[in-house]
Amino acid sequence: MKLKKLPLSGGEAISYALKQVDVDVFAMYPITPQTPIIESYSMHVKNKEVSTEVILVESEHSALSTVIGSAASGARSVTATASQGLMYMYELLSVASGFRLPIVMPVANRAISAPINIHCDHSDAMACLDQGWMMVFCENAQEAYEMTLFSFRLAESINLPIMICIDGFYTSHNVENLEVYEDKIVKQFVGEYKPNYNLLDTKNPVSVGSLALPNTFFEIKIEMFEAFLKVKEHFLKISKDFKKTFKKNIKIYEEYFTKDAEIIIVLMSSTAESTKNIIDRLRSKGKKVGLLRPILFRPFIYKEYNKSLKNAKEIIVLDRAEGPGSSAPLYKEIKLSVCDNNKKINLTSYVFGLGGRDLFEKDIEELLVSFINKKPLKEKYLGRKK
Amino acid sequence: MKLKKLPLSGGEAISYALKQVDVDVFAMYPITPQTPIIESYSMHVKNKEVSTEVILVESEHSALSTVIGSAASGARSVTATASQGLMYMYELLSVASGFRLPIVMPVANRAISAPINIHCDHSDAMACLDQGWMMVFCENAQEAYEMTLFSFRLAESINLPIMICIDGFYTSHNVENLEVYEDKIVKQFVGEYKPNYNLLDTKNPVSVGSLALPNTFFEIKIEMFEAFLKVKEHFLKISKDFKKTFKKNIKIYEEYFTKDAEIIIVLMSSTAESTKNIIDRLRSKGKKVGLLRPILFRPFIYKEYNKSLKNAKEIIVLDRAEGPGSSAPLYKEIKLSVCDNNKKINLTSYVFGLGGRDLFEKDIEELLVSFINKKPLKEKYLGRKK
Amino acid sequence: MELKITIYGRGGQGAKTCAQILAEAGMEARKFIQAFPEYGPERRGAPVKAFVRISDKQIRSHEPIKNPDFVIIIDGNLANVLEEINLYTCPVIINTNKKINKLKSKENCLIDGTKISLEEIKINNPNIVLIGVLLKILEKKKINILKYKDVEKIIQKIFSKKGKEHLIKPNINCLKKGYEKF
Amino acid sequence: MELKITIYGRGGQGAKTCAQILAEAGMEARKFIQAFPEYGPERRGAPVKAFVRISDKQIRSHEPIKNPDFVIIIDGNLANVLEEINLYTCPVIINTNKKINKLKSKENCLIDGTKISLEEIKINNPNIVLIGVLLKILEKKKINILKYKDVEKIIQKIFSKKGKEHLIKPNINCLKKGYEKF
Amino acid sequence: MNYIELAKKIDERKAIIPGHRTCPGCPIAIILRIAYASTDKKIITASATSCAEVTTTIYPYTSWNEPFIHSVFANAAATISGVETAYRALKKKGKIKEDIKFMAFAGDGGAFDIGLQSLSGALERGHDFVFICYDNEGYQNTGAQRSSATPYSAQTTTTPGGKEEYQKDLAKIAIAHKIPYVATANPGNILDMQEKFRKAFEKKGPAVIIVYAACPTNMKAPEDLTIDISKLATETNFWPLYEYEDGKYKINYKPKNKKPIQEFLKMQTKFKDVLKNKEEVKKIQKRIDDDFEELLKLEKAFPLK
Amino acid sequence: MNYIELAKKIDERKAIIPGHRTCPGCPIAIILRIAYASTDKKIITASATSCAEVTTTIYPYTSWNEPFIHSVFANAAATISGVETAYRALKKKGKIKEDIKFMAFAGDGGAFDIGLQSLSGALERGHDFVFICYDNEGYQNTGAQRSSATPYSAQTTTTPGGKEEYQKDLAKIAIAHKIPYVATANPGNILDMQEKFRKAFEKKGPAVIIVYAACPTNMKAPEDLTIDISKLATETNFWPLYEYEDGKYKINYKPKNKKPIQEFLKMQTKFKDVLKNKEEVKKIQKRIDDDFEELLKLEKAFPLK
Amino acid sequence: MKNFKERIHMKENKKIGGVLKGGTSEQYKTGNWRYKKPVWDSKRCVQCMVCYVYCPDNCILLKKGKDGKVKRSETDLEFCKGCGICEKVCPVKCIKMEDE
Amino acid sequence: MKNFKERIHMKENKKIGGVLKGGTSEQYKTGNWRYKKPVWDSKRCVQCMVCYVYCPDNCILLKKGKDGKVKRSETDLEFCKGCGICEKVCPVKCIKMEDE
Ligand SMILES: Cc1ncc(C[n+]2csc(CCOP(=O)(O)OP(=O)(O)O)c2C)c(N)n1
Ligand SMILES: Cc1ncc(C[n+]2csc(CCOP(=O)(O)OP(=O)(O)O)c2C)c(N)n1
Ligand code: SF4
Ligand code: SF4
Ligand code: SF4
Ligand code: SF4
Ligand code: SF4
Ligand code: SF4
Ligand SMILES: [Mg+2]
Ligand SMILES: [Mg+2]
Repeated sequence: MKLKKLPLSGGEAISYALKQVDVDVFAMYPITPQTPIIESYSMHVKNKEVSTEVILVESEHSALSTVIGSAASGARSVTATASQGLMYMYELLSVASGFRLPIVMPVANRAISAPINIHCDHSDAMACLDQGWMMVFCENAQEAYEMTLFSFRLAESINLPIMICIDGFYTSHNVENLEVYEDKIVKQFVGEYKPNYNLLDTKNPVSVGSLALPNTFFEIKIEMFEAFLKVKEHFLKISKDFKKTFKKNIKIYEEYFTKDAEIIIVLMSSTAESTKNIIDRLRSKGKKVGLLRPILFRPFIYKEYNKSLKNAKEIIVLDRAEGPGSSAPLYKEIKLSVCDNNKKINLTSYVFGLGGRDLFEKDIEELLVSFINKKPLKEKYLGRKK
Repeated sequence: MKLKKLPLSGGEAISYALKQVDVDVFAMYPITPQTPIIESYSMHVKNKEVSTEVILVESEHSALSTVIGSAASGARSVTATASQGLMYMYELLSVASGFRLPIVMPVANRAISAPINIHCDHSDAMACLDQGWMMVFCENAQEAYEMTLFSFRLAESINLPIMICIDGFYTSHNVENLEVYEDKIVKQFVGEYKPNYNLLDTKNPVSVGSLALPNTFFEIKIEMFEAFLKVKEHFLKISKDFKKTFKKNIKIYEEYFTKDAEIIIVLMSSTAESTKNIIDRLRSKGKKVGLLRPILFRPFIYKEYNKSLKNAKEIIVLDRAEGPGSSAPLYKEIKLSVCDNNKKINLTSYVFGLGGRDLFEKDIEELLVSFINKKPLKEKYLGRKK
Repeated sequence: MELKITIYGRGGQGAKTCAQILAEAGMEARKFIQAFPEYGPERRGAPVKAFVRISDKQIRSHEPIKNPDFVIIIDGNLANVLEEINLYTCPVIINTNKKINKLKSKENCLIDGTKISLEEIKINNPNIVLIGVLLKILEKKKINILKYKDVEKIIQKIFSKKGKEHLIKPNINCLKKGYEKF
Repeated sequence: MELKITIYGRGGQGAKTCAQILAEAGMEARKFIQAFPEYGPERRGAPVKAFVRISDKQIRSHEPIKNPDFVIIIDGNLANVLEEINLYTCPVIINTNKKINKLKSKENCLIDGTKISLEEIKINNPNIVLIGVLLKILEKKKINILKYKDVEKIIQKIFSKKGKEHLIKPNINCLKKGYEKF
Repeated sequence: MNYIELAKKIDERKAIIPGHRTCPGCPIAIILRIAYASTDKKIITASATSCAEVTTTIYPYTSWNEPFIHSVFANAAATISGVETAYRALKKKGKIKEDIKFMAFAGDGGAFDIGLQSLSGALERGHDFVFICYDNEGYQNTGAQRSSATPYSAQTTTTPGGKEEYQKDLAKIAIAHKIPYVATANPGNILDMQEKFRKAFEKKGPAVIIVYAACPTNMKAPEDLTIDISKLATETNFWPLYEYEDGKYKINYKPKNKKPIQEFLKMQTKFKDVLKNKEEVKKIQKRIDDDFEELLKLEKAFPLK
Repeated sequence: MNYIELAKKIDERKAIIPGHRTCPGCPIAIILRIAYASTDKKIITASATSCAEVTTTIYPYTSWNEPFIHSVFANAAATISGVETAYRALKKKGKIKEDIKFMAFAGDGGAFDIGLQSLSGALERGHDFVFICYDNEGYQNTGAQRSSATPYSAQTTTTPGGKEEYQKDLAKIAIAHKIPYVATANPGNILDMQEKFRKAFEKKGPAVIIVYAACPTNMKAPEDLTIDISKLATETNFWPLYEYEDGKYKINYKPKNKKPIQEFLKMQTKFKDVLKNKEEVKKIQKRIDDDFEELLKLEKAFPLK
Repeated sequence: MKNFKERIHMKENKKIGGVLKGGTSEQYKTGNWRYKKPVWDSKRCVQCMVCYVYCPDNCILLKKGKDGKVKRSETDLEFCKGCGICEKVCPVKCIKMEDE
Repeated sequence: MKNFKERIHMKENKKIGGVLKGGTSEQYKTGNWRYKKPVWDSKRCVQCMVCYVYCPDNCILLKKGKDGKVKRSETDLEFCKGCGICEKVCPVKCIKMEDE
């Protein structure tokens, strides 16, 4: 297989993957920092590199609505958004999953209002955890590119929509040297979309979106809930196929020196990638530190996380979102993963980077060192100004 | 203090409380099963029992938007909704809390689409956990009435919006004999609304809803997060005042025979009230069972729950919502409450009643008995048809 | 003592109002009450149910009534198609001028409430007649949780509130006729 | 070896494009690259920044560059008001025809790129001139991570892609003039 | 087309089958059957949440015998945009050969209020579909609350004292979008309505038809009067019948003996209070006359020959 | 009012102060200052997310010297509805004495597209406010994407091949709401614009004004040409100036020597491709002429004396 | 109507996403909603089909006459809700609503 | 302008909800965005105020003349972004944009 190297931002990388898939319908509504995705796709359209029908909708509520309509019509359908856009389409999230439509939706994570802020944090995606979508968080453009290709197979095999999250600006606007695969092989890997039902099949008319009374609703929902139990299996199977085709691993989560680590830091997306530099540095000094990076966040595969965390002494969880009046979302999941262990593990929750506050590598180092020195930082909000 | 007894449904009870407060602005958009609230309030308006200005908006997005506008203008402001309505106004939730506006919003909990279903479950409210709203779940009309009065004081003292959840139909449409307090005393208790800032004060113009760049956003948000840490204290203080005025307790949670209970069932809203009958019955047979009913769900006061649960051997958590690809929301919070204990407590999660599937008292009894007999029911989804 | 009543009707026939009248009368007698409808997206004409509980003690149950003490059926046609009708062994009060099949209960009260209401209030609204019947049966069974006087009072209250004082008399006549029928 | 460059400009002056050209040239040399802007709601005319990393190894860092190896300032007026300017000890390349205060670095290259670009491409777009200067300094310092030929190639590529072949020559002239100036 | 042909069409097509749960006398199913009888092509319909939707698709039964989708309240037009776009995409790729028509169906709430934006967007984008709004003057599905289509002075459960504003004019709003076809219709004049549906489906691009839908439940009127009341709506000029085609207007019916508005109002309990107020009734009559006058002028200025 | 008086008004009021971060040559602040100079009452403004908003309220600085609120993109009209209602509520209760005016301010995206529904709802409810939309023909704040106000054939970052649809006509949509006052305006004719703002604030009930806003950044035009291009918009009839008052129309300016549309298009890079196609330019010219013709007919049929 | 019902093959409903096979509601009878039933006087009927077109519940059954022409036949009382519209719209008043 | 700036009392911004005290942006100078500056020829100026009305950044300063009339005075270069609109709109062309 031939590889090509291209200088693309994370947003453009996703757009490139979508172009290779040549999706049938793409509904677009602009919002920073998702714009690189739709703008570069618009160029693909202009240049006739795709046969996609683009719908330039008047709002995100309509973006997801149109895509639900087109996916229910047997068209491979995509929309992309961020922040307020995701909030504005919120009502449709559980409709898409309720209809069991394999919609692929890249999200360039950004803070949510108020105050308004266009920069990165995970509050937008974290508001959508229970809406029946699969969710992945990618650390860089390369992973976002691969995950986009992968997501079609996954979504279509399990009949669930998927959100592909990348860090706004840090990934969406960051130009990297991306390795892309050959169009032909991508097309082969992704294959044809075979919908479960299809409005356009007028010979077998269906009614989509019925009213289910108390006597029927529960079972329809349970069917969807239980689909999540099968995601891991499908994920691993398709991942094998991916590996065979592209010689690359698509992972549910990434372990970085966790095996013997006494202190494990858990965090996601681009910040996790940066953190690897620190892990290397501390390891080179003989410090037993490691990093765990969840990628698949919905479903959350608790057991696996417990496996990689249970031998640590200290777990430091960094969230780029908060749960006001509760605790931060990643922290919660990690705590739930390990809390059935007999051995006690200390978990500490930190929240960083809301609204694009930079967390520098030296800050992460300082944090880890504070644990190495057994004097964990007291301030929960990393980077807070006093 | 004189009490009056009135036959009112839960929806009408809330409306009655709002009438006594004589809120300044009420934005209404109908959705089953919230309609008893707005329809009965409309009658109060027609009958000139209030001086409220009602806005009959064209959607829930606008309902919460107008109320944000009016609350920022120093008017005591209310809207009510449910289900799709809550989803449709989702974008505004974190704006209301971000602006620190003490908006009071009754929610008649109902399932969310798809499929569409107008009956009770908690999926709507549970989608909003991290949006910076305080949330309470009431078990019956009486509690909803009292909580509504209480909520104005709480919201205005801490500058956070509050959602008052009642079970759709089970409470919203259920007529009870309600005890209501005298108008005058209610007015005294609730007092005048003294806003933090006020658009109508043209002599001291403010700009509400600024753009905060990465250098300022985080701290503004942290201020809001930290307000949640003070809610308990305020709650208890106002509760004391409530007690003094009305001789009634407003509680953060309710314990029912938990002291010496070996098996504790945890659940919320109207089903919890029904469950008390079962606890009584089993207690009369000498079974050490108890019930814990969270009322204040945001903030979630983990420590207190641990206190009342830590001596139990089995905790059974019943959620009227699911976390697809994760676990049910109440279960998560309860697990997080107790998982730092040294002693191991068994927790089991059940999900019931989605889309208004009735859970009969005998089902609850059966469940409890299965634990008493040490053969816990295997099926997670209570009431599921095979 | 807890009294549990299930009312069957069709959308638009006032099963809910009927439940409300009973509950309010219960309140007059200083009882604890509960009245709630079973909802669906059903329209005018579609079968609906409403439930009433009247009790000496606080009512904490929120479940639909499965074993009522009394059943009221506002619509005779409905009675013939209700599947659960033959499960009830409690007294069943039915507005009808025909025979009803499948009744298992031995204490059935069939009454042409429609006719009475047409005579008295000029519209087909037999609810109050049926309540009259219920009151009589309660009396016979020496259940004094609901009183005739209280129902009268509630009727008065409801119609005054709506500004329809002229309907009080005819409705009280309906009540009486139902009451006196058995 | 990792080369870190920070570019200052104003909205509309093409700091981002400048970063992209450098990064792409790095790719030509089979390096790992990264180019990203620092965004705000700033408009045409408002100060903006862009960052470039070019490295032999995979770049995993996603933080803004705090200690660049080189600084490029597209706008001389800006240089005079930038607060951090006096922190840099690395070479600073500035498009200006005036004196710049506060410069701490000893390796400052001031060049009137505006004039050159106006001569060559008829619009005020000094970016390529500044890149030319950078290339020369790199050469002097024996840093071969970026090559003159590669930049030329990228310029060719970019303008062909836009269908503006006629601008290739003038821009390459700009590059050359910048390169030859020091 | 005449009644007999129409009946045959409906019977052949059987697009909306019985067993739905609209109230007795509800006009919704009538309107829908006529719509399906107005083209020979298959129709895919997207519906907004409404009486129409919840009465026809109660799991596991559906009354729709051609492809149907309902997603949420606000998005009928957006949903059909997606379906129609999928159709174009797949047709382009050769995966579909058939010619199919597209319809969005919504109540006044789902068209005048919460669904207006998605409608406007779809019109502007120019999707090839017919949007039918049945206007029953309020949110009937949730118990007769006020919508922006509720007429002035009508009592609803949220305006028990009578609505204070005049109804929004969705036909004019649609016309402002300069789409190929806009019309008002009324099942009271069913052949006119059918002809409009036919035209709408034939036009390339978006068409909007607003249909008067007398809801006996809302009006607290006898169920058998649905059609009589509908006819009165047009005979009083409360619901004038007109069309807008490629920029031109045509009033389809000008009552020779226009009936006074009282005759229409008095059939409906929701107007009982306003009917007691003569001044108010006059005001309503004047507004109706003015509106019709305006229509006449438009027809004169932009006549459709 | 003349320029001198206007300048004095602006200077006295100082409602929009410098230090905002619009691009050089941006017309937004000009429009806003004129709006504030058009009434003596204080104005409370609700803004949609847009260039106007993000350039003027960057924490901790704000350029608004009178009360201002921004909540989200879609809800300027709903937000001001809430503010205005609070005002009425508190006035009724005697807690407020002052007479205050209310304004909603939005870009074309926040008015034509995502904000249309909340605008329409507020108009129908009849709140007493002025809605000003500055139409810069696209989502400029996010980088010049297509909106429904983007003119036919214009290149945007989401229509790099040129927009395929004609722009939505928001003025006509507002007129279809039968509100007291609707107008188009253009800072190119600033005294006319000011007079319209004045009227709008004086009317009881809702008013809508759509203002042409030449965005040099979007047009890739020199910053000093903002006003020249604006003037061309009206001289070519691309942006006719008219008002609708209580049901009547008035065209405020009929160019004696109407300029050909090319003159306007060629100032803007976004039209560079279409300008190469003569047929297309003809088509655009025809549409503009037809639209103006329609306006003339409307004025004739419903003249405002 | 009857033949139509036969035309529908009742395959299993796809459960996924609550999606239904089209055209199945005739399994849900609404005839019992009725208080009054329409009684049709076939002799006076002029076969104008107005009742057919207006019946909300599609209860006017058609059949092919001997002349090949489609004719109104019985009323489908399995579904008729007794609204009385047919009575009102019949131009010759040959339908009468009668108590059940 | 100057006196106006003084008029604003810079109280602490209320932090709650990110709400700002109105009218504070003059603390953020935009003058350094400028490449070119407008140079005003006061002699030729006819005091028509067109430039005042059109300056997007409100940089045309006014002062009260001895006759009590308000007059155009200096240009506020702290904020002037150098857009050149004033040059274009001045009817007598007494403003010229010059390089900084
Ligand atoms: C976002 C949202 N808000 C509210 C509702 C509740 N709702 C469902 S149907 C309906 C009324 C529909 O009114 P209309 O469109 O006029 O149709 P009708 O029921 O009158 O036929 C309402 C308010 C909903 N489903 N979704
Ligand atoms: C729900 C939502 N979707 C998208 C955005 C992103 N967004 C912010 S401003 C804007 C464009 C505004 O366009 P317009 O209203 O025309 O004002 P302009 O920026 O052109 O002045 C967009 C798309 C948002 N803030 N919220
Ligand atoms: S309420 Fe009205 S519109 Fe709705 S189903 Fe009944 S009759 Fe039809
Ligand atoms: S992009 Fe255009 S509208 Fe936005 S601030 Fe700049 S000039 Fe003004
Ligand atoms: S009574 Fe109504 S439902 Fe029955 S046949 Fe006549 S029109 Fe149809
Ligand atoms: S409307 Fe009357 S005459 Fe016409 S077909 Fe029906 S029954 Fe016969
Ligand atoms: S150049 Fe522009 S900003 Fe400067 S004074 Fe003139 S108009 Fe104002
Ligand atoms: S526009 Fe020219 S003449 Fe008029 S005041 Fe300004 S500088 Fe003077
Ligand atoms: Mg309606
Ligand atoms: Mg715009």
